[in-house]
Amino acid sequence: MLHLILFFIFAAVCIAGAINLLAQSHPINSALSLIVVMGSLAVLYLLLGAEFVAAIQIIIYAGAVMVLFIFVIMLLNAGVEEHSGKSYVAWFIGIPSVTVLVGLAVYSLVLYQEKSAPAIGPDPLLGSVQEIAHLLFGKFLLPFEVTSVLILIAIMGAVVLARRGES
Amino acid sequence: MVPLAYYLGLSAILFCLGVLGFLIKRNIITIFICIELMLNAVNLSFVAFSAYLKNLNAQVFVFFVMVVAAAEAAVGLAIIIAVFRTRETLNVDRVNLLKL
Amino acid sequence: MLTYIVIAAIKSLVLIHVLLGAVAYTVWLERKVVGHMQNRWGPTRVGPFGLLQPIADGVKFILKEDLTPPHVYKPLFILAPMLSVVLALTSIAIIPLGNQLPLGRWTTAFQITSSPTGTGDINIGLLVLLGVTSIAVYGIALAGWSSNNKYSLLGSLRASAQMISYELSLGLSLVGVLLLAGSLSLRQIVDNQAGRYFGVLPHWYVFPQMIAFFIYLISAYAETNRIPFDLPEAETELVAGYHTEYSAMKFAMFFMAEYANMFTVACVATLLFFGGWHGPIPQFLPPLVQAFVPLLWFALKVLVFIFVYIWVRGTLPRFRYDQLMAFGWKFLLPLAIANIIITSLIVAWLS
Amino acid sequence: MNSSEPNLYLWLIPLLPLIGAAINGLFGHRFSKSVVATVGLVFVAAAFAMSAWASAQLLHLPQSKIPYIEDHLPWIAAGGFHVDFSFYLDQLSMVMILVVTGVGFLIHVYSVGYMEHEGGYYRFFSYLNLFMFFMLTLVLASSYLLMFVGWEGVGLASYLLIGFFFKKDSAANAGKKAFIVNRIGDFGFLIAMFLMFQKFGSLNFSDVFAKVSRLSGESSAGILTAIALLLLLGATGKSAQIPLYVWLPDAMEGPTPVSALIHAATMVTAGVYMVARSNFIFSRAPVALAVVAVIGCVTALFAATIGMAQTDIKRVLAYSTISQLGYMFLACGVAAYSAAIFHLMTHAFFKALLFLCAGSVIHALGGEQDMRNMGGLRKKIPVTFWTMTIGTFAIAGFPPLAGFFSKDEILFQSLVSPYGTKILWAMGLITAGITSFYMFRLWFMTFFGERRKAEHGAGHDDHGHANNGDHVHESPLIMLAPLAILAFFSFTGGWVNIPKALGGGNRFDQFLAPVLNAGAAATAEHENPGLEIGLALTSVFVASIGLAIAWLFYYKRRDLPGKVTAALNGVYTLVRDKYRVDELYNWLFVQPVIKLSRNFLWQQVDVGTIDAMVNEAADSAQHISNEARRMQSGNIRSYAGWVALGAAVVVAYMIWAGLQ
Repeated sequence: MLHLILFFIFAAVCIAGAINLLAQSHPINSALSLIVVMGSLAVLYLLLGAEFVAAIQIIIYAGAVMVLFIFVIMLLNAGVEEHSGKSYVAWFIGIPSVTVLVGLAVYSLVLYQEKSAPAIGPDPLLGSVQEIAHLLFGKFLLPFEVTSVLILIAIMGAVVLARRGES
Repeated sequence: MVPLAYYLGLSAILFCLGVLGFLIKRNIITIFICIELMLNAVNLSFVAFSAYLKNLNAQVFVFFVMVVAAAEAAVGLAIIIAVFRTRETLNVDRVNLLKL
Repeated sequence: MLTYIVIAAIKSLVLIHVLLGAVAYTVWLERKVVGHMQNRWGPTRVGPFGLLQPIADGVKFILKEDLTPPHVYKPLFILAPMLSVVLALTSIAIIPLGNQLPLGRWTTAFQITSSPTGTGDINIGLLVLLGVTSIAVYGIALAGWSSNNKYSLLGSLRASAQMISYELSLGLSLVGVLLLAGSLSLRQIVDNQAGRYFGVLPHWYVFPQMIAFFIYLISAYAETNRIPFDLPEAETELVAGYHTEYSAMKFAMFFMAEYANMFTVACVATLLFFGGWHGPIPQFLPPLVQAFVPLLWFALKVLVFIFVYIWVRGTLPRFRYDQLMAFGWKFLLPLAIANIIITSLIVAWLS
Repeated sequence: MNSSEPNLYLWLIPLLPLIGAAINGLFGHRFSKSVVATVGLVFVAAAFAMSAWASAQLLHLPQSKIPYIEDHLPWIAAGGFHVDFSFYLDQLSMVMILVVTGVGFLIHVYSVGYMEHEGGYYRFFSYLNLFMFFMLTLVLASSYLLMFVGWEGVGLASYLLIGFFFKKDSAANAGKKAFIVNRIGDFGFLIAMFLMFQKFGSLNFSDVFAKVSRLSGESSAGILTAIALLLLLGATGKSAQIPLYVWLPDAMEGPTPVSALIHAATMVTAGVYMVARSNFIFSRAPVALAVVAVIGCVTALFAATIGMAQTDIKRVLAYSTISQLGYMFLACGVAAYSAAIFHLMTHAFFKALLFLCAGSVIHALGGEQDMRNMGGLRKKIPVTFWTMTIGTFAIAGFPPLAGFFSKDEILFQSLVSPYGTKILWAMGLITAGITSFYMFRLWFMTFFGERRKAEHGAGHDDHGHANNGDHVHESPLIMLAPLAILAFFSFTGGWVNIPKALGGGNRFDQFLAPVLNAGAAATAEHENPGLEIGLALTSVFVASIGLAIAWLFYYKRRDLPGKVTAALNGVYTLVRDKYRVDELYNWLFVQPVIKLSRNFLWQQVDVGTIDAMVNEAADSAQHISNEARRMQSGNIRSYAGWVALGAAVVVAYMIWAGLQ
């Protein structure tokens, strides 16, 4: 019961944050809204028993990636978004498509709901840091190492791109 | 205890909000933020399924998604800075040519 | 369940007050100690030894006019100090201060986030701590940016970059301890430090992890923007850095946040390197009193760290900014990584 | 391959020159001339050594192991069609590889000196080595298809080398002409292969010959004749026989060593080799055999008459080559294959010698090729003179030189063979006389009398020295050594097959008999020494008449030729203009093809149909793109809209599919 209440509270915060993200015209507000969404998602992860993912969500996403966003916003001194011409495709194809997507998602979830499924929550047998470590450094060792290469490449790419020309 | 469908519904809503943001926002940074929102929505599905299937693989995938998101953010923001230097605007509607 | 919530609420209330009081008196302590180091008296006028000075300061902060300059981005200008102080205080929630406290039918721990039975701990305590620390950047970054002032912006950018940079070495320096302890739970780590090496030396991780400890100490100073790493508020260059435009209570909040962070950092050092609350405990006391003795040990160790903080402030000059960055990235980070590698090799070899 | 099996490493023989060609072709422009020459020579010498070693091994193999077949990689395997990279060595191909690598090596050596002052040195040696590779592939191939690869490859090398002085229009045109004329012959070869595959299901020599021997005579005569005639068409193309001989005289535009190697000694004999190789088929198709004999005989006589009236030293030799190849075809046509191969071998020696000597003369005169501007060179270039003399006497058929034995055997066979007739013999004999005449005409005009100056500069500028005419000098040693060696072989080469009638043993015939005896001409069984000696004396006599006439016309009475040609003006002009065959072909084939191509294929088919379709396609693509371009607006949000649409469609489909 407590889980359900907490879920609804943080789901509501999540959606409110996401809607605020869209509603705000200043990018920094959007970024902060996203941080709110991320924080609530971290709580939801905790509700699902994924403590490690929750902590990583905060440290990496909220603490590193979003800081980068905020930095860039500050650096470029991005002002309030200007209203330029409309994109007819975005309005008349994109938005109806998104509506359809939402409809389809709801429809399929309703279908799914009929086949009774168990509720889910934290599982004491799952989600300990050790187990994730075993997976990460055992079964997924190669992908893990590859991600480190990926990050190295991303760092170099970022440096090359953001550096001003030599001359 | 919460039914899986709730999580998935929340995930779908967040994802669609991200797509919607992509469609209606004009600031390139905000659009980028919307991409992050979509990634987060997907992560929520992963974690929910992980709990549902009692399988930790999905959480490892979340980890990878985060790594990719971090790399993408670094490179993407560097690109945004480079674009801003040449165009002096962040409005995607004004950045619609491949050459200056 | 309800009882648990009630007890947690009570504990939080008590702890916040204790912490805020401690913060206030750390300010007094700092002024006093630095004064004596510089051959001055420090505050002496308000109360005996100036002991009432913090209260006087508090009253002053509350009563001062809260000035909001024009052209600031108001929502964030207001949000930033609140964010700082809230995050600084949040960290204390997961820090275990001592053993169990027997309260008749219930047993609870000296820790806000202990399990209902009072024995367990959230098993990712340290990660939560790191997470909260990493978010603390926002307070400073937003404050500087929303002030709409060049000095503030530069100060906040410096502070943010500095915190992000040193957060890496800070986190990595802790990994050595984690490898030895084999747990992320702070309580578990502390319990692992009970006992003695060869019957003499306390079984503290500071001994096997000497390098990690120094990395941690240095990073912690940078993380809390203290001297010798207080460039964000370098008066000669940036006026007062990110809080140039702040006054009255908002300014006080940044101040409180800084000192609360000092406490957090000192607590973590105590827990991870100096055996937490472990110390000689006299066995003849009644159990209720005996339960508080570890708390005293803990407080004592933390106090020592605070003193070292102040001592360093009174001793060292300030770094140049590029030196600071080079030191963090080119020296501390590789050193921390090397420490992890060596430690893990030894751990793997021993097991 | 287990240890008891012999391994002759046949694959090395063609591969070595290919490596040389690759090295020189790819890196030669960075090397000095001496390095280029060394590379070119070393690989050919190695191929020669390998050939000699393999031949020696082959001689020790028991008869049951011959032909020795070396299988390497599978090449084509499509359904029932299998062709491998495999090599085939028997007595016939053994003779061929020895001739090819031996003469080839000597000509390489000669080229080192001859091409000294030319541009594109590395290119020349690369091409020469490439030619060696293809030629050796041709003769070592174990199937008609692999042989065809070599066949086409030597055509390519020939094209490249004829057009070696590609800045000269005539050289480039001659290259193209050789290539195109050969295409017609190749067309016949290809059709023959199709028929063979259709009939026998394989193109491997062993399979085809085995199946041919099992066929009953009457039922399959038709198809065998067809195959044989088509193969013959291919052979006439490569070996410059009527009607496809026209390319060879023009091929003299190439450097002289090329003429010697490709257009005299080796490549042009490929057709003879192919006919001899296919003797199983030809021997079962008497009609085709008769056609071969007639073509050979007519070509021999025809080319010899043209040769009489030519003044360009290399063209005389070119027509002589055609004529001698005609002899070989004549021998094949009377099923005396070993005589053909024998003549092939001796001809390789003396014709290479003659060409190289001609090259030496041209070299000495600084590029002069017109015999009317020569004369009196006997003292100035003695080595060339003496070697040339040996070559001339050899080709004219004087005993005991090589040409005597081989030509004599052909004439003998054309009379006594079951397929032979008196007419063939008579024409062969006349040709022998004419051959003797025009060769001695060349000899006298070049080396005797007084030096005649060119009236109009240095005629053909093939050998474009800066050397202007007067300074006649003997060639360097590196050019003379091959001359000497070839002269030696031209002298002695015939002794391997001295007929029984003259106290020999027909050893060469017997050596080749296992491969070529299917002809059933039973070459050795004729026990008619009297007839043979008589015929030999006749031909020597005829050759002597030719010599005498040449002496009279071009040494003793210099005014006679002019009078004779004046008297026979019409005929002489016709002969000098090579019977106007080129013009005939031009009018008969070339112009109609050009007209058809220009007026119909180009204007109608290409421009009117194909180009129009392509243009229409491009235009419509442009129109569609112009419309579709609007989607590519550069506006990210529009793209996102399309992506969203796509996602919606995919999700909808998946849900729909899940419900099914």
